[in-house]
Amino acid sequence: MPGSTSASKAPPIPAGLNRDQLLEIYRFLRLTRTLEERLTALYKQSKVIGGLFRSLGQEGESVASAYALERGRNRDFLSPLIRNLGSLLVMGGKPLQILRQYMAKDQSPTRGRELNVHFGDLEMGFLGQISHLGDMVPVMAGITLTFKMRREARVGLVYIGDGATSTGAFHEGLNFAAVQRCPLVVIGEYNGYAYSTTPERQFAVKNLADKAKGYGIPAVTVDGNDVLAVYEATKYAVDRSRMGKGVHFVEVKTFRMKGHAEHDDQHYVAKADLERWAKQDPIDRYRNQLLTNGWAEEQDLKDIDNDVRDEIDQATDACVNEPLPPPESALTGVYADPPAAERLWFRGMNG
Amino acid sequence: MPGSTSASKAPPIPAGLNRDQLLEIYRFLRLTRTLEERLTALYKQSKVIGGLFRSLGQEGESVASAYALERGRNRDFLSPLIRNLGSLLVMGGKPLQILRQYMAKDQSPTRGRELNVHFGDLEMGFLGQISHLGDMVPVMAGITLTFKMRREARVGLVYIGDGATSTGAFHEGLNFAAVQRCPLVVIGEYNGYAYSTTPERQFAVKNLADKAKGYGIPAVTVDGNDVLAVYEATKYAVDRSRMGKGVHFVEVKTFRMKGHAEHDDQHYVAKADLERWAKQDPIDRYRNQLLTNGWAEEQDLKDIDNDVRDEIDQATDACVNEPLPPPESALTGVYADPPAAERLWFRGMNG
Amino acid sequence: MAEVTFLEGLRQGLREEMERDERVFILGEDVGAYGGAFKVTEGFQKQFGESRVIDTPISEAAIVGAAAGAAHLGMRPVAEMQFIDFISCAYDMLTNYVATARYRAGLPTPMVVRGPCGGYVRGGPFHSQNPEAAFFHTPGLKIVYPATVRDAKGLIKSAIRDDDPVLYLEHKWLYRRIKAQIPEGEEILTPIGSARIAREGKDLSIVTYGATVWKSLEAAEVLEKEGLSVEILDLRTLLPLDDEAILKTVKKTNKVLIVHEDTRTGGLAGEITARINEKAFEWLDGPIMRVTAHDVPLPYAPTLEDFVLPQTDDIVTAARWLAGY
Amino acid sequence: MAEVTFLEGLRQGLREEMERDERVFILGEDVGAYGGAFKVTEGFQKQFGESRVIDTPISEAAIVGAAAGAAHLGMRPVAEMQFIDFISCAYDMLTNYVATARYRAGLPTPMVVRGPCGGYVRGGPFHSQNPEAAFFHTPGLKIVYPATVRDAKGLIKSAIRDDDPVLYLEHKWLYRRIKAQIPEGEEILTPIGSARIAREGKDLSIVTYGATVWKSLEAAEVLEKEGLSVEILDLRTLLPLDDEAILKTVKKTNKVLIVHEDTRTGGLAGEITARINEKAFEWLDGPIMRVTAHDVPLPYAPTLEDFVLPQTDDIVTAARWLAGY
Ligand SMILES: Cc1ncc(C[n+]2csc(CCOP(=O)(O)OP(=O)(O)O)c2C)c(N)n1
Ligand SMILES: Cc1ncc(C[n+]2csc(CCOP(=O)(O)OP(=O)(O)O)c2C)c(N)n1
Ligand SMILES: [Mg+2]
Ligand SMILES: [Mg+2]
Repeated sequence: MPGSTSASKAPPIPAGLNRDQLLEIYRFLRLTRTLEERLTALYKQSKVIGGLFRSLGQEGESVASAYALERGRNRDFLSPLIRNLGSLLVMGGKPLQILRQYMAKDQSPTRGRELNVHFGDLEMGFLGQISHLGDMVPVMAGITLTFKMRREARVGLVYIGDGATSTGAFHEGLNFAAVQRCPLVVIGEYNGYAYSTTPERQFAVKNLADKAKGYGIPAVTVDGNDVLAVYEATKYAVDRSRMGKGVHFVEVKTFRMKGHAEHDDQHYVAKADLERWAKQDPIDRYRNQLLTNGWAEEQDLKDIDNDVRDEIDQATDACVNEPLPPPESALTGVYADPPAAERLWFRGMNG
Repeated sequence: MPGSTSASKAPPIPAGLNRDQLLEIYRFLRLTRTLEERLTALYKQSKVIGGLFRSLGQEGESVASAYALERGRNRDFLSPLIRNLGSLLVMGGKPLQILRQYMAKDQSPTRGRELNVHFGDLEMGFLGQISHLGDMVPVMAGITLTFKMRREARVGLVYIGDGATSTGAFHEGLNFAAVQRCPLVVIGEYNGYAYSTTPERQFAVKNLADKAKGYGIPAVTVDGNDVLAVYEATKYAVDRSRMGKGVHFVEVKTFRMKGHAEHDDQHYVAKADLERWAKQDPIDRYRNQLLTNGWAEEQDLKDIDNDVRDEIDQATDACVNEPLPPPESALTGVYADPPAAERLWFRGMNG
Repeated sequence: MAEVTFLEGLRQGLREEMERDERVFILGEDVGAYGGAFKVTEGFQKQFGESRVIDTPISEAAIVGAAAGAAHLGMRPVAEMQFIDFISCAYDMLTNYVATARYRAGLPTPMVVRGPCGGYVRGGPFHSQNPEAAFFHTPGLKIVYPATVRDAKGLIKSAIRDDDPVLYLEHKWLYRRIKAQIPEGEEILTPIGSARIAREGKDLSIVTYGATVWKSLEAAEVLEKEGLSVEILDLRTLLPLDDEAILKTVKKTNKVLIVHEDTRTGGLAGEITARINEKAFEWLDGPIMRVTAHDVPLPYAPTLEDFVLPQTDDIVTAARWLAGY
Repeated sequence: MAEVTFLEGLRQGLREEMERDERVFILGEDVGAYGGAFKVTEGFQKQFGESRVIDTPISEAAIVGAAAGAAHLGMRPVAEMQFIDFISCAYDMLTNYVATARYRAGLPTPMVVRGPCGGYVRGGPFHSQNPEAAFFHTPGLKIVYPATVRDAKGLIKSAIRDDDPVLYLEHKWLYRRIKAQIPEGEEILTPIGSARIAREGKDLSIVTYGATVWKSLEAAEVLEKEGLSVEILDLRTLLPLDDEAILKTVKKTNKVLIVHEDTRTGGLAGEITARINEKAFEWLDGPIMRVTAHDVPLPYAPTLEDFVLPQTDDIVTAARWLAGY
């Protein structure tokens, strides 16, 4: 069949990947973008509760970096940020879960308690962030310290935005992990903005990779919109950490193509920058790469696009009309014991 | 007279210093050490309240770095740490103040409210630290930001221990100052220990200067027990900052010759290290330098030693029997308004 | 005389103080080019320049610490927390360094830390917090929490002029919901440390602050129709508390309901109860009761948030019960 | 059966749990080679190895955050703050990340944060703090505060076995001052959430915890001679409070004095007063009164510290007054 024949004529696939993996990566990229487009539609219909954060233009680095991990029950582990929806999907997060989170459904992983991608699955190996930037770095230091203490050949990966590298938590956590030689890979996302703040107002170095020098860990900077480059760099770092060589820093240069959140019209971003980076869209670039190298046929990708759309249609239909959590459920699970918080005296008195 | 003749035969004095300044530096060195020896004696007589922290072996870097600043009312500004007694004396702090602080006298600068060197004088240009390590870096960033906002040609200097560079406050403050290009000089004190913790357990870089790379600021490492080298390096940094070139980091390699505090027998420190560093005593080295280069006569230094002893004898006699603060004074000055905190109901009721 | 929002009142106060006193400057995340996440300082950087409206790195401890350093030298910094929830990252700097500076070393530290707080907006656990209880326990700090447009303006101006550090809490649910006319030319300076009678009444007193002042007013309307006359005290300043005003209303109505949006355990209602109990025990015709949030982190789903937070109906129910005691 | 100090009781509890359960490990500044600033973990690194007794950088936020990560994976970390005063640097990590983890994301976070707290030792403002009030306001966290040798041991063991994060506060004034015999072989597990009657009495109740339990006992001796019978409740656990035990003693004596070393405003006495007031208003024969520290940062000079902190005489005075009410 055409796929294989063309593949035979094709140049070898880099980074030890095979054709199925290339297509799987494409699927995650498409899934991420299509899901976010669906969320945007739901947001406009005010079905999304609270804000909506897009990763447009950053799907490549998210998916590719996560794809470098060993996935499955009790394997590698990562902590995604608000713009790492793709990473979360790669680790086994489901569109249905994301849709439910954004709509605060009772069936959502956090039962309507937390927002968007702020949820995790210890077995599948991802941990939801809290809003306080930088805090996940110390926590992931502890996760990976545990891998080391237990002599498990597992690796942790944590993301940090260009802006969040200014937090004390980032510094303390990264230094702690570096001293303990934890099997931790840090993905520094240089996307040009922290809300409205540019890197020049955030730090006095040119690259996030420069910051790694202060922690005695190796660092590399890659084109964050080049899917295979990000995969390759992260894979190298992951393998190295798994071998017991400690923390590794990977900087991805990319660009935030939307505002900080949907409410933000990013008037402070230069049109020219947006246009220049639009030409660097990671999914378009990857798609062309697959086709021009003959690693995939137009039809293969079309099929995936359609699959993905169907999956997200089904997921949306499945949950859009689901109920919100019952009010009283708010009282459970603050502690293992007692199982529920006190219902206050003025409630359910017949006023 | 002999002084001048010998000086005429002598090699030129480095770093643009003159003979009087060399002797003044010597005086501060001797003053620091003699004062600490006096404090140790008072500590043994349990006249000192609370702990006693020595800077033995670090008097050189403290005095020399502070000496690189412009001193006097509303000139340069520094924030000393517990082991920067020498810096504090250089900026105009008085032995009498220190003795009173350590003995919690009513006449002490903090009226018995705070310990040891935890006091300041905004006009003379020094600011007392609080115990929480790293916190003075953001505060000094604000002090120097103010110099810049007001277009005053003033420089700030802040000390940070090797251990304290691990704090989030250090990171946030230094990064903030670097981005704002504040006229701030940071003296990183690599003295081999943070309490009992060695640099290897504190960070994964070899030199504190390596950390500066992550902030986009220049850094230099000098022999912290070479008084003139520390002076020269700091002077260069101070001049540069004064010219509007932003933050500069100076690492001084030295060694903590006593325990963390007097209670600590430093059993965890290798004898060999102590012996090796004893030979590098900054005051002995400086003394020899002055004499062998003919920049000073034995007698000049003896006279200073005696002056200093007298000064400290007098200061001790002046305050050792002073009263502690009156109890009720504890209630004043929490706010500008109200002037005093409430005296609680159970006090002064005739029980 | 135009109607302005709570947010505009705050903005006017900030602008007037910056125009009046060049020592006043603003620092925080995205306060300059963007004008702040809620646009409180919109246009300020244009008007006052980059050196007086400073976009900082994401470093709450450094923002507060740098403000303190500037304040020592006579500046009047106003530090913005993008959401007040992030003030927790500056907890050490504020409680240990800033609040104690005058007491331990005679250091004047006139500065303001302000930011959007509070729930009822589907913000979830980290964009809805009420941090007053965590800082209420800090001698050396002052805390103000306006509920009206006039006080939003009057308290920010007084906070900036105060010689000590002030934590200014602004409830984001009030930002655009509350509107009022405030006279153009008038210099509004709400005194720090003085509460305000938000509604006169004689049967029962509600002591509250912030968003729940409005919910209490709604409840009072309902109760009025039932013939119950409720007095509402809007504290405005939380630290120091206006004991005099609290005791006055207690001695007037002899029944007290304390209402706050914050969780119950460790919330301010405890301290207020203790003070009333100590100083007006004999005046009480019933127990001092509390209407507060339930003791859980604030969840995100509307059904959950509405259940956890105190609502107007809860105040009505509680007031009826206490009136009937 | 040998007499051991409070500190040794704590040490025994830690050691027993580490011997019993290999998931338990210790991390903190100077806890290993040095054995901790107060030598609580002396010899532990030798016995358990470097990977279970970890000397960390000076990074309280990272210490607490790393402990949380390990706890999620089933470890049982015990994090030491060299002095509890420095926990303020981990305030965000503890209150926002650790305490909410189970509620927001179902993450088990069984960990202990412990450290020396309290005054009466000339430590000055930053080596004498009582941080309970700042964390008392945090659903998801538990706080224990032993006063006896037995509870020092029993509560650290229970804290380590608890499935939720526990803040364990150890008063340094008790470390070597308090001694008692504790049976060698016995497995001591003081239940979290239950208070202890430290002394039986009938005329008046003192509700307290920590160092002031001992000062209250001294006061009770004095008052006994005057014919006043004082009951003393040692709370032991501050979060959650043992309401039942508190109400029981209130209903027994009908007069309550709450004593704590912490400052008055925002201290725990407020919450305790509110709960008694709500649930036992009719049982009170007098106002609930507080004996606490004055509302100032804790100064260093002995004359000042002694004035600011509550002393035995103050408790005697206050109790006499209340008894005569
Ligand atoms: C400690 C803290 N301070 C402030 C904020 C508010 N905030 C949320 S996102 C954001 C910008 C983050 O920028 P960056 O780290 O570059 O991530 P990006 O949005 O670019 O992916 C800010 C300031 C926060 N979440 N946490
Ligand atoms: C935030 C914080 N954590 C812990 C401590 C306790 N402590 C006091 S001094 C010290 C060691 C400091 O080492 P270093 O910074 O190298 O300074 P040095 O004592 O060597 O001069 C520690 C851990 C503190 N003061 N502040
Ligand atoms: Mg960014
Ligand atoms: Mg050191």
